[in-house]
Amino acid sequence: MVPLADYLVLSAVVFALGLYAVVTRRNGVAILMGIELMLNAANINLVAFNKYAAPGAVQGQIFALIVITLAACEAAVGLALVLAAYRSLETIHVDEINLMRW
Amino acid sequence: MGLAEAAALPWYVELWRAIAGTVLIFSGVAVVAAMFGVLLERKISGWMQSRLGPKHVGPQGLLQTIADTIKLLQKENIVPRNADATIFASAVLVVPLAALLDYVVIPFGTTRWGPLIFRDLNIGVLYFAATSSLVVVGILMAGWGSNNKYALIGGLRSASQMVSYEIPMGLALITVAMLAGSLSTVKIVDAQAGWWYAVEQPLAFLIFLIAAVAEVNRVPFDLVEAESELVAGYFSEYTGMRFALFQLGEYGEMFAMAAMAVTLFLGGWRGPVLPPVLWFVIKLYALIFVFMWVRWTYPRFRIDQLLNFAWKVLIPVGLLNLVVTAFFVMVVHR
Amino acid sequence: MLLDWGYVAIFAIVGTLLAAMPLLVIWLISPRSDYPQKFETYESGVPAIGQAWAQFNVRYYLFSLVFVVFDVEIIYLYPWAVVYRKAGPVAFYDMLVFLAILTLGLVYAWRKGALEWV
Amino acid sequence: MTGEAIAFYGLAAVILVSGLVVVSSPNIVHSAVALVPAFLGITGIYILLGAEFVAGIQVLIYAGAITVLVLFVIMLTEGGTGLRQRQRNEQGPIGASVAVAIAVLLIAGVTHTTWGRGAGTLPAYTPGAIGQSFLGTNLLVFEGTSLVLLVSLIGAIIIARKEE
Repeated sequence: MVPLADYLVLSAVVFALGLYAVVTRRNGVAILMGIELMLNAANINLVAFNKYAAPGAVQGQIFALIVITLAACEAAVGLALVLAAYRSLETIHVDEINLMRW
Repeated sequence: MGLAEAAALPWYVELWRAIAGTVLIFSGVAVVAAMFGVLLERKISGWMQSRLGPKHVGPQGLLQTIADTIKLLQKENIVPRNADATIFASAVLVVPLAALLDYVVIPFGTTRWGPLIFRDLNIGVLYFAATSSLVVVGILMAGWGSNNKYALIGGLRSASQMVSYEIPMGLALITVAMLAGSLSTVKIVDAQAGWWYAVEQPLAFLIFLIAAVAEVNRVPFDLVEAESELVAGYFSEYTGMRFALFQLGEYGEMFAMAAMAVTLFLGGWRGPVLPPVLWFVIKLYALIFVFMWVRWTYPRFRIDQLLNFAWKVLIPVGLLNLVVTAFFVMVVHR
Repeated sequence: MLLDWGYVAIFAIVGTLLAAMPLLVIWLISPRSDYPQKFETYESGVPAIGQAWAQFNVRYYLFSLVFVVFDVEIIYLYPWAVVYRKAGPVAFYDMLVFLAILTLGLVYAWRKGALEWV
Repeated sequence: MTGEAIAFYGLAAVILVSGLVVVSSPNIVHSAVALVPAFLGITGIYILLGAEFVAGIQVLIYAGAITVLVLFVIMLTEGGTGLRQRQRNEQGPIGASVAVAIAVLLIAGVTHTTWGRGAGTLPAYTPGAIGQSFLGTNLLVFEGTSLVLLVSLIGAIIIARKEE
C-alpha cells in the first residue's frame, strides 16, 4: 500500500507549482489556474487523510466537495473580474492594473 | 467482462480480460455505431426523401461506408500552416475517446453469469455524465486549434450549447437515480422489472432525449455544424482519417446516448421471449431511428432559441418534475 | 472497487492506442504534397484575412458562468437522490429548501438578462 | 511493486508533468488545456484513495466545467495565444525560490511526522454515505452551499455584465 506520506509529498509539490504560477504570472487567467492547482493540492490532502486517519467517516470527502464548490465559485467570480478588468482597462495583466496605486 | 466476479483471478488474466473487452467494445462502436450508423443515416434519409440512398457498392449499398473509409485512409493529412499543431492533433483523440469511455457503464444484456457490461461502476450514472462532459473540451480544442473562423465559431457555439443542455440532462439522470435509489446502471435496469421508467417518468424521458439530441449536435440543434453557414463547424480543417475519427466520436456519442436512454428509461435488456441482448439492440435502433426521424422533421434552431429553450423551458420543467416526483415517492412511501 | 477502476484505466489506455492506430496508418501511407496553398486556412476559397484568434462576444461567458453554478448545485443532488427512498420526509423538505435557493438564482439570472442572447 | 504503487507513481508523473506545462508554458491556451490531464490525474488519485464520488465530481466540475470557463475567458480577452505579450513578471527567480522553499519545508514536515492510522474501513458505497451525512450531520453544509452558490452567481453576473 502506498504510504500516506507519498500522497502528502505529491500534494506539496502540486501546491508549490500552483504557488509559483500565482507569484510569477502576469496574466490574470494564468494566476487563477495556479490557484486551481493549489486548491486541488489541498483536496488531495483532505481525501488522503480521510482514508488514512478517519476511514470510518466521509468528512474528508465532504470537505473536498466543499472545496470543489468554492473553487467553482472562485473561478466564476474571478474570471468575471478578469473580464471586467479587460473591459475597462484593456489589459488582463495584473501588474498593469494599477489604478489604485499612487 | 462483468461476468461472475471471481475474486482471485491472477492479475494477468484480469489484464487480458480488460484488454479483450476494450478491443471488443472499440471495434463494436467503430463498426456497428460509426460505419453501420452512417449507412443507416443515409438509407433512412433517402427513404424519408423518397430517394434510394447509397446503392452501388455491395448489395443494396451495404459496403458503402467501408469504401468511404478506404477512401479516407488514402487522403492527405493536412495541418493548416496557421494552426496550433499540438492542440490540432490531440483534439482528434480527445473527442472519440470521451465518447468511447461512455460505453464502460452500459449494460448490453444479461447472461447466466450476470449482466453483460464492461464494468458495473458504483457511480455509473455520474460517470456517464462526467465522461460525456469531456467532449466539450475536445471540441473547444479542435475549434481553437484550427485557427479558422468557422471552426472557432462552431466550437464556441457547440461548447455553450453542450454545457447548457448538460443541466437538464443531469436533472433527468437524478430523477431516475432517485427512483431507483442507486447510481449503478445495472441496479437501475433491475429496478425497472415492473414498469419502465419511460412510463413512470415520461417527462424525464422526453427531457433526456431532447438533451441527448442537443449533446450530440444533431438537427434541430446542429447549428454547430450548420453546413450552410459554418461549413463543417469545429472540424472544418480536418482531412482524411482525422475527419473520420471525429465522425467516430460523433456517432459513438449518439449511440452511447441512445443506449443510455434505453438503460435508464426503456428497461435496458428486459423484454419477453427474445434473448436480452436482442431486446437491447431492438430498443437501441428504435431510438436511433427516432433521432434520424427528428433530423428530417424539424428545421434548425437559431442560437438564441436554442439557449432559451434549455434555460427557460427544459431546466424549470426538469426542476419541477424532480420536485413532484420526489413528493409522490414520499407520499407513496408513507 | 479498485479492480473496477483498473478496468476503466486499461479501457482508457487501450482505447487511446486503438484510436491513434489509424493516425499511424495514415502517417505511413497517406500522400504528401508541398503545394503551399493546401496549407492555407480554409475560408470558402477566399484568402483568409487575419487570424481566427480574435475576441469573441461576452455572451458565451455569461452562459457558461450560469452553467458552472448550476452544475455544482446538481452534484449535491446525486448523493441526495441515492438515499432519498430510505430517508424520511425530512429529505424532501431539505431538497425543497435547496432547490428554492437554486431557483432564486435562476430567477435572478433570468430577470437580469443573463439568459438573453442579445 | 504492487499495482496500486504503479498506478500512484504513473498518475503522479502525469500530474507533475502537466502541472509544469500549466505553470511554465508561454502559450496561455496550452496552459489551460494542460489543466485537463492534471485534473484527470488527480481524479485517479481520488480513486486510489477510495473516493469514487469525489472523483466523478472532479471530472464533471474541474475538467468539464472550469476548464471550459477558463478557455472561454482566454478567447474573450487575449483572443490568441498570448505569445506576443510577456507572460512572466520580474519576480521569476524570487517566486521560484519561494515555491521551492515551501515545497521543501512541506515535504520535510510531512516525511518527519509520524501519522496516526485511524481504525475502521471506508464505506463501500461513498455516494450513499455522503448522502446520509448530508441529511444528518452535514445538513447545514448541504443548504449552505446553495446559498454560497446563489451569492457567487449574483456577484459574477453583476461583475461580468455590461453596464447599461
